[in-house]
Amino acid sequence: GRYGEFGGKYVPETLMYALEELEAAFLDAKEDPAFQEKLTSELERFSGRPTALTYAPQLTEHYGGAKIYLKREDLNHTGAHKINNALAQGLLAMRMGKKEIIAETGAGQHGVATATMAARFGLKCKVFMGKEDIRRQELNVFRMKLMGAEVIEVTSGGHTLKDATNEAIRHWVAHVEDTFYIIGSVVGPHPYPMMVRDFQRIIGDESKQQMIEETGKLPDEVVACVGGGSNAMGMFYPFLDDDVRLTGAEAAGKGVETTEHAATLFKGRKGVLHGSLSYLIQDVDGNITEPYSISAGLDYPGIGPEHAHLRDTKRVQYVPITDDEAMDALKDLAELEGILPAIETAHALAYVKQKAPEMDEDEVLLVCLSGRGDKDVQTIQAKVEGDVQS
Amino acid sequence: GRYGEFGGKYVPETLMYALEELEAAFLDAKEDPAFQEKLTSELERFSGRPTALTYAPQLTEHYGGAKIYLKREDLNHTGAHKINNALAQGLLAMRMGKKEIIAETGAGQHGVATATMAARFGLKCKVFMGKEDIRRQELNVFRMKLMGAEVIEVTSGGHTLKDATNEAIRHWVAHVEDTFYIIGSVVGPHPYPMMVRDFQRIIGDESKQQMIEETGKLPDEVVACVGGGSNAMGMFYPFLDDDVRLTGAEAAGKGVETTEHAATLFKGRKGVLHGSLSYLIQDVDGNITEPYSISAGLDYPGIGPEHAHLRDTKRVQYVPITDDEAMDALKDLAELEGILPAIETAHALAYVKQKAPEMDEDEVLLVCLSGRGDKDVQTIQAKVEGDVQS
Amino acid sequence: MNRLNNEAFTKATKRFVPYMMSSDPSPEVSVDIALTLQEAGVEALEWGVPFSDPLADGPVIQEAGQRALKRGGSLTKALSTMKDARERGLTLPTVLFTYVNPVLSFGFEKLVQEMGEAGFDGLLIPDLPYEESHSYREYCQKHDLSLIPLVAPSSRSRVEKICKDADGFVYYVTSLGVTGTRQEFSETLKAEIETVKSFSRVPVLAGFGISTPEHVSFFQKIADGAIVGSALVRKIGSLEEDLLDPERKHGALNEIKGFVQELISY
Amino acid sequence: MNRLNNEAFTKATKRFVPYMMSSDPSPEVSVDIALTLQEAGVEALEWGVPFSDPLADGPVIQEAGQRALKRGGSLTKALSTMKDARERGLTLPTVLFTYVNPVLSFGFEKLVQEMGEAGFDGLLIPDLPYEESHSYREYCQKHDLSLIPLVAPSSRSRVEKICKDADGFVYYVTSLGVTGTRQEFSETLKAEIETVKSFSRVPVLAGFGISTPEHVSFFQKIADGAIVGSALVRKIGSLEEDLLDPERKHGALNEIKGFVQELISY
Repeated sequence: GRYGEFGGKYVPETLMYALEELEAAFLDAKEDPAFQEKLTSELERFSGRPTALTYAPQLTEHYGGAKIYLKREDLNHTGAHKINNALAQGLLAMRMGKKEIIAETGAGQHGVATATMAARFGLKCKVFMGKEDIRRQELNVFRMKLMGAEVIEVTSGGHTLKDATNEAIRHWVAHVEDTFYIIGSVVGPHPYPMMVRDFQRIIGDESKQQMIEETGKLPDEVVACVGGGSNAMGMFYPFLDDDVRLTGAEAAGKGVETTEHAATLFKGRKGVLHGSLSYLIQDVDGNITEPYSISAGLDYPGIGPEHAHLRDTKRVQYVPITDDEAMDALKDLAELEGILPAIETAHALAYVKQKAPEMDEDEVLLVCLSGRGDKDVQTIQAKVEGDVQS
Repeated sequence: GRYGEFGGKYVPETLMYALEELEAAFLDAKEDPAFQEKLTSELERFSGRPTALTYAPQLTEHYGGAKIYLKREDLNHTGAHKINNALAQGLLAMRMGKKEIIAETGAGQHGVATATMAARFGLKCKVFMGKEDIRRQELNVFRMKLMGAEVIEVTSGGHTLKDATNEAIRHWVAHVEDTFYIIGSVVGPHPYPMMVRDFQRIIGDESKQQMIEETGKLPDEVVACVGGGSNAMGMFYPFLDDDVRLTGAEAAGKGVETTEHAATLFKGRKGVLHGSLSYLIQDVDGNITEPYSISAGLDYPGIGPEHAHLRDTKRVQYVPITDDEAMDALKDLAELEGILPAIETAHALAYVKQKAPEMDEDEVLLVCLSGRGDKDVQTIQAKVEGDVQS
Repeated sequence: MNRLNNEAFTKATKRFVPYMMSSDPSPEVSVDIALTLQEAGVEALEWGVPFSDPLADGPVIQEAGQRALKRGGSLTKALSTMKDARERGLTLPTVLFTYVNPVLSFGFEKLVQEMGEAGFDGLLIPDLPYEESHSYREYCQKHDLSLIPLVAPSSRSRVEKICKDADGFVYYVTSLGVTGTRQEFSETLKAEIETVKSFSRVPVLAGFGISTPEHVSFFQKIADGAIVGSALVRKIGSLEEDLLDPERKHGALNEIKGFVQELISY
Repeated sequence: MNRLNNEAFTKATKRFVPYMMSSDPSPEVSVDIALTLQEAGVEALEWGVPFSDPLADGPVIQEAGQRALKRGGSLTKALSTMKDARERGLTLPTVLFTYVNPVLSFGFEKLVQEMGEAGFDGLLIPDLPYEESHSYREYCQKHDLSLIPLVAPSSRSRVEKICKDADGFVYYVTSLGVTGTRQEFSETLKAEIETVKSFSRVPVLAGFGISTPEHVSFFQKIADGAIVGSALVRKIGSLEEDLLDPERKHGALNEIKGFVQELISY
């Protein structure tokens, strides 16, 4: 359960047996061809995998350097990589005989993916969501309810994702016998970071195969955005032993020199949040502070422990990307390739915008296009029009 | 250019040469392996085809009859089947050396698909849209603009789709030499209905192959919603010579006994609109009347001429489905399978809800899940909450 | 033999044919206007039918159609008002200008019969191109009605076959685009019109975008006549209130007469 | 030898251990409350550290933490106020109750040293389970500090190993869930606590959800004592204004004293 010094299981004793049980069930399922077959079937027949690999000729020409390829997780059912993990954990929950699913959500994407899975498999589903996020993401709340999920308003703390996660954990503590807690990223106590990574590595596995089919070789560099870090971990993991540069883009918000950012690795200190040891944005007393990013999905004060380890061992480089840099890259992709990426994803694209021109034309940059931007149109519009006004 | 008595080319002489040129270019491209290869590549690598075939076990059990399969056009890039046609016509435009693309749009889906294609291929794009629709679909307008399209406000007539189509045709008349008009459905003058059908038949072709792989046989009945009718035509066409029942669901709005509907085949009379002879909703003097449907994509007073022919020859049955029936079926699919369909698509699902229980458990119903419902969440919410209030 | 095939029209040295919308600003007054145009000295008249979706027309004529629809205008009304005009002394060759859908809705054979009764000479359906027109043309010929074809610069190789079957006159679309007024005409226009004339046994009249006396004169020289639509329809629209006021109607009609005489003054 | 291992605690026949939040409603007054609890006759004290994300606690204690944070509460402050309390005569065994992140932020070795200086006897970190606690426990033992473990009904096969290494006391979580008050307890509780006691060399105290004199009496019988947190913290919260008013503070402290004496009156 450790990645170097990071990870672990920092949870109340009440949950420890459940985590042991979960780990055993996961390892058992992983080796079970019937489970894998069912999962593969749902990923292919329900979510539409394998997702496409798209060459971006106009973006490549515009940036003038490395050839840019996009791994299209945005084409998944519900519009992002989140469903890979939700379907897998849902099947695991059924295998363990759990009847009720709980999840936390910030912007609502993991909540929607979980509610989708629960509807598909006929499971009861409760989604914990901060009061403030419920207000900001009214339509996602309605989508979850349409799919039969119960959305539970969280009014503790700052009424956002961190608090929703605390409440979900509390609910799990109180109902640990029959409840399965679906964590949406490579965070939380062991075995979650490992399990979510394994359920997301299909992104990297497919990408490797597709890159070789398309170009005859592995890419020179692979880029992904990092909040909790599940799309990046899923993309990077199969490349860890290859001679491929790996880069994670984290949210620098209004700039790492300000207090309004979510640049956990750039500005955080080691600490424990939501069950594992990693880097955290915290104050001098060890209280967790509210992060900021224009992207609701990167607006998290922690990061998956394996990323912390990959940073410290220098296997992966992590770069901070501001709101403005992300928005510029988002507009480039929309205008030049007809793909509207999620603002989260745009952080990875902003790094590409910096990096591609420095690379040779025969080099290849692969980006994890983790999600589509439909959910963000209002935010983008407010930002674009706000910029015009100011 | 005729389907029985329907179809034809009822356009000003100014456009006739362009239509002849277009037909020749289309027939030539159709036989050109290089064109087909490029199109296939874009469909697969950009839009994510083939789309999945999903078995709906819970919906099947709930309705208690035929096994229900869903052809997942909602998993396409931009969320509906519209992109199949937009990409194909875009490649044809480039092949013909046209530099500017025009399109009309009502709810904005065809506009978004066309703007997407134009961005991807680096073409200039103008989208004509009624003033009223621009107001109602503000976010889709913004999406088109983000992708670099120019959205032209139409203030003639009722300020909606029909008027936007008139304006697009007028613009085409004035700029016929260098402009390619992309029609979004199997309507308009010949060769459009034929061409759009051929570009959408991939839905039915893939479905046939997938059904045989999954079930070893063809489905007993195939269902699709019909506005202009492109998803239905694309789905039905490859099945026309097979022993398979085909059913199109058209929008009955508030009921065919009211004046607020878009049930063109059920209530319309033969006539010419936008260049072809088909059924039309019109008044006693032959003026076209504004149709009504909760679904913006079915809210069209005409229908593709080939559908008119298939109706009159009884090869396809067409059934009217009300707003309320569609909304009920939409909720069923969301709750039981975790798929939020477009309200257009929900009309097909409402027929399934009626029909499946009358069929045997060893029979199979295949539905064209033409688009996803993300775009409709606000409409659905208003409807659900309106119903609660009333 | 309809009036378009009479020598008064076929042998005319100059031809000026105005387009107006029937029932605009009202059924009665549109008849007054038709008679006024005759007084002004025009050679023939296009009698427009209001339609919800006039996609070959620009905004000026579309708005006139909207006004006419509100006043009860329709294909039926266009027939009955022409009958009134004939009774009140209209002797000009007249062409019914309508889209195909109102025709289908009315019934084509019934329309041809009633057009004969109303005293029409020709029929122009802008969205009924050559390929769709064969049976319509035959039926019109049988009933001594000229089905007027359109030819456009973009017609290219299509000009010959269209002109070969033409009757009454050929409507030559001077520039691409819908009806409306514009400043410039294509430079190759003269040669193009020559070509059309070379294929046609009947007069070739130029229309679309003709709005000034200079335009009219120019086209009367290089073609067999000029058709003016939007410029006149806009004038009528601007006089709507006066035309509907019994006190001021006479003055307004005189203004229209003057406007047309100015157009053909060169 | 710390006070939890003194006979006064190890040989007590009944044990009542209240939890309170340091710095709630203010650093100074929380010391007054600690002294008041001593007067009321409790056997030991849990001294809570306010933290932004107390995920093992219910809303009552989370809100107390928010109040304490606003008053300048922190781990540093929890140490200095305990030093004050000792200087003002607090002799009870005391346990610092804090989450792991403030500990890591402060530095664990530094914390153990300063806890010794402040007069603490034990340390309870609810999100530091057995598997993560080995090196922490060894270091505590070396510095005569008891690292208090939790055991829960869901611990199952884990009970034995946890109890084997326990020091000070075992905190038995009476029901699943976070801290807070509730009406019902699991029926199998007695047997479960017997099992835990059979593995433990140190007292087994029951906590979570104990809020009435009847509860306290029940757990003092079937376990080695009872811990009350939320019920007391809620009482303190309800008296916030009085406690912060020098005129009314004495009365409020007396009310707290009476509340605790009532709890242990059975």
